[in-house]
Amino acid sequence: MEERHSNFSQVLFNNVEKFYIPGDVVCCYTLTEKFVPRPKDWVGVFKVGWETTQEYYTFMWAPMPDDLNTESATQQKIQFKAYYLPKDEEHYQFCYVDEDGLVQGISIPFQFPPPDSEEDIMIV
Amino acid sequence: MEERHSNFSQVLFNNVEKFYIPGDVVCCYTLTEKFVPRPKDWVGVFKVGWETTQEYYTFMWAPMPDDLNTESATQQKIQFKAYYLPKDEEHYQFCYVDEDGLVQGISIPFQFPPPDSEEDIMIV
Amino acid sequence: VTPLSAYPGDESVASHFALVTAYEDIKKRLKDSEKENSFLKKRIRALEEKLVGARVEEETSSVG
Amino acid sequence: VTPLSAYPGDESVASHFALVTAYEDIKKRLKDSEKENSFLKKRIRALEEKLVGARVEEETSSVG
Repeated sequence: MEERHSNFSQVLFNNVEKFYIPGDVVCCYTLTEKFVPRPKDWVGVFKVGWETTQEYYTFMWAPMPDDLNTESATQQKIQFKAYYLPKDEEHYQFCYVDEDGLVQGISIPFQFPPPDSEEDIMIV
Repeated sequence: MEERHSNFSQVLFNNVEKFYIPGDVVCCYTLTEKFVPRPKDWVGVFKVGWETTQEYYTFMWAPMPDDLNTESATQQKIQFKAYYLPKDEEHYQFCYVDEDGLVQGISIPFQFPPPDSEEDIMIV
Repeated sequence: VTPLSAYPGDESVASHFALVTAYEDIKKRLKDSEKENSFLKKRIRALEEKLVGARVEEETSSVG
Repeated sequence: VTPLSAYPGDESVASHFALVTAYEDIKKRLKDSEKENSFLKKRIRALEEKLVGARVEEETSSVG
């Protein structure tokens, strides 16, 4: 059990916001030292409380780093287009799923605030 | 799956506080119409995120109503003694577990605030 | 005597459901708290403005 | 093309762990928000007292 848990942090999501204002969302993550990315790994946006990885709201294939041996290769970015992102007030999280369907990274939750609550959020 | 979920609300916890100030805690619950309590049913205090019902922090046997046909019989109370309750800042919840080990009721989370944070809570 | 516990499969469904229940509650509380927060901040700004106004008035009246 | 998904057993562990991760984060956020809230309320009380003080002073100075 413990060993499996550690799998969920092979990929670490960085700078995840509490709220993403309307527009494209850039998702940054770090591949940890021993993790080897594969061509069909993907990053999904999941509603918190998801039960299977098929329940992703939207997903993007994870880019393959050009050369894994350079330091910058471990820092990756994916841009999710605004059009494909949720428009409700639910909580979502990023998950990195490898090509075998195993979850290798989980982010903290974030929201896409509806337009009328934006002002409040700016203040908060 | 859906049918099983409904089991978790055969017993409904009422008036659960966000914070319980130091002292005994009275846990109130309602047995729903079709639920038949049995002598070895119990109510446990669990840390939120528990994985098996064996992980209860403390528990009390659920009292058997004298006569299930009276209306008052469905309203039950259990008093947890202060001594047996957690003293940290974690989140806990009540769960009603029947004598077969099945969870029949789940409460919202609550906390036992440490003495130094009491003032703040009073203000909030 | 310890209470019985059984059905590991059912249990993981139950424990997940319990966590979902807890999350839903905290999510609502967080929303309420953040709303109250932004309301309180607006109130503070209004009070601060009033206070500056009161001081200016005071100064004007003592000068005049 | 849709991404692959497998191992139902692993998945329920993963989904539970994901929920725990999310819960831990919003639990912290709720605590911070409630703390800030109580701080803001104290600030409002202080400002209100100052405002009452400023008014009393103002009145005194205009009467005197």
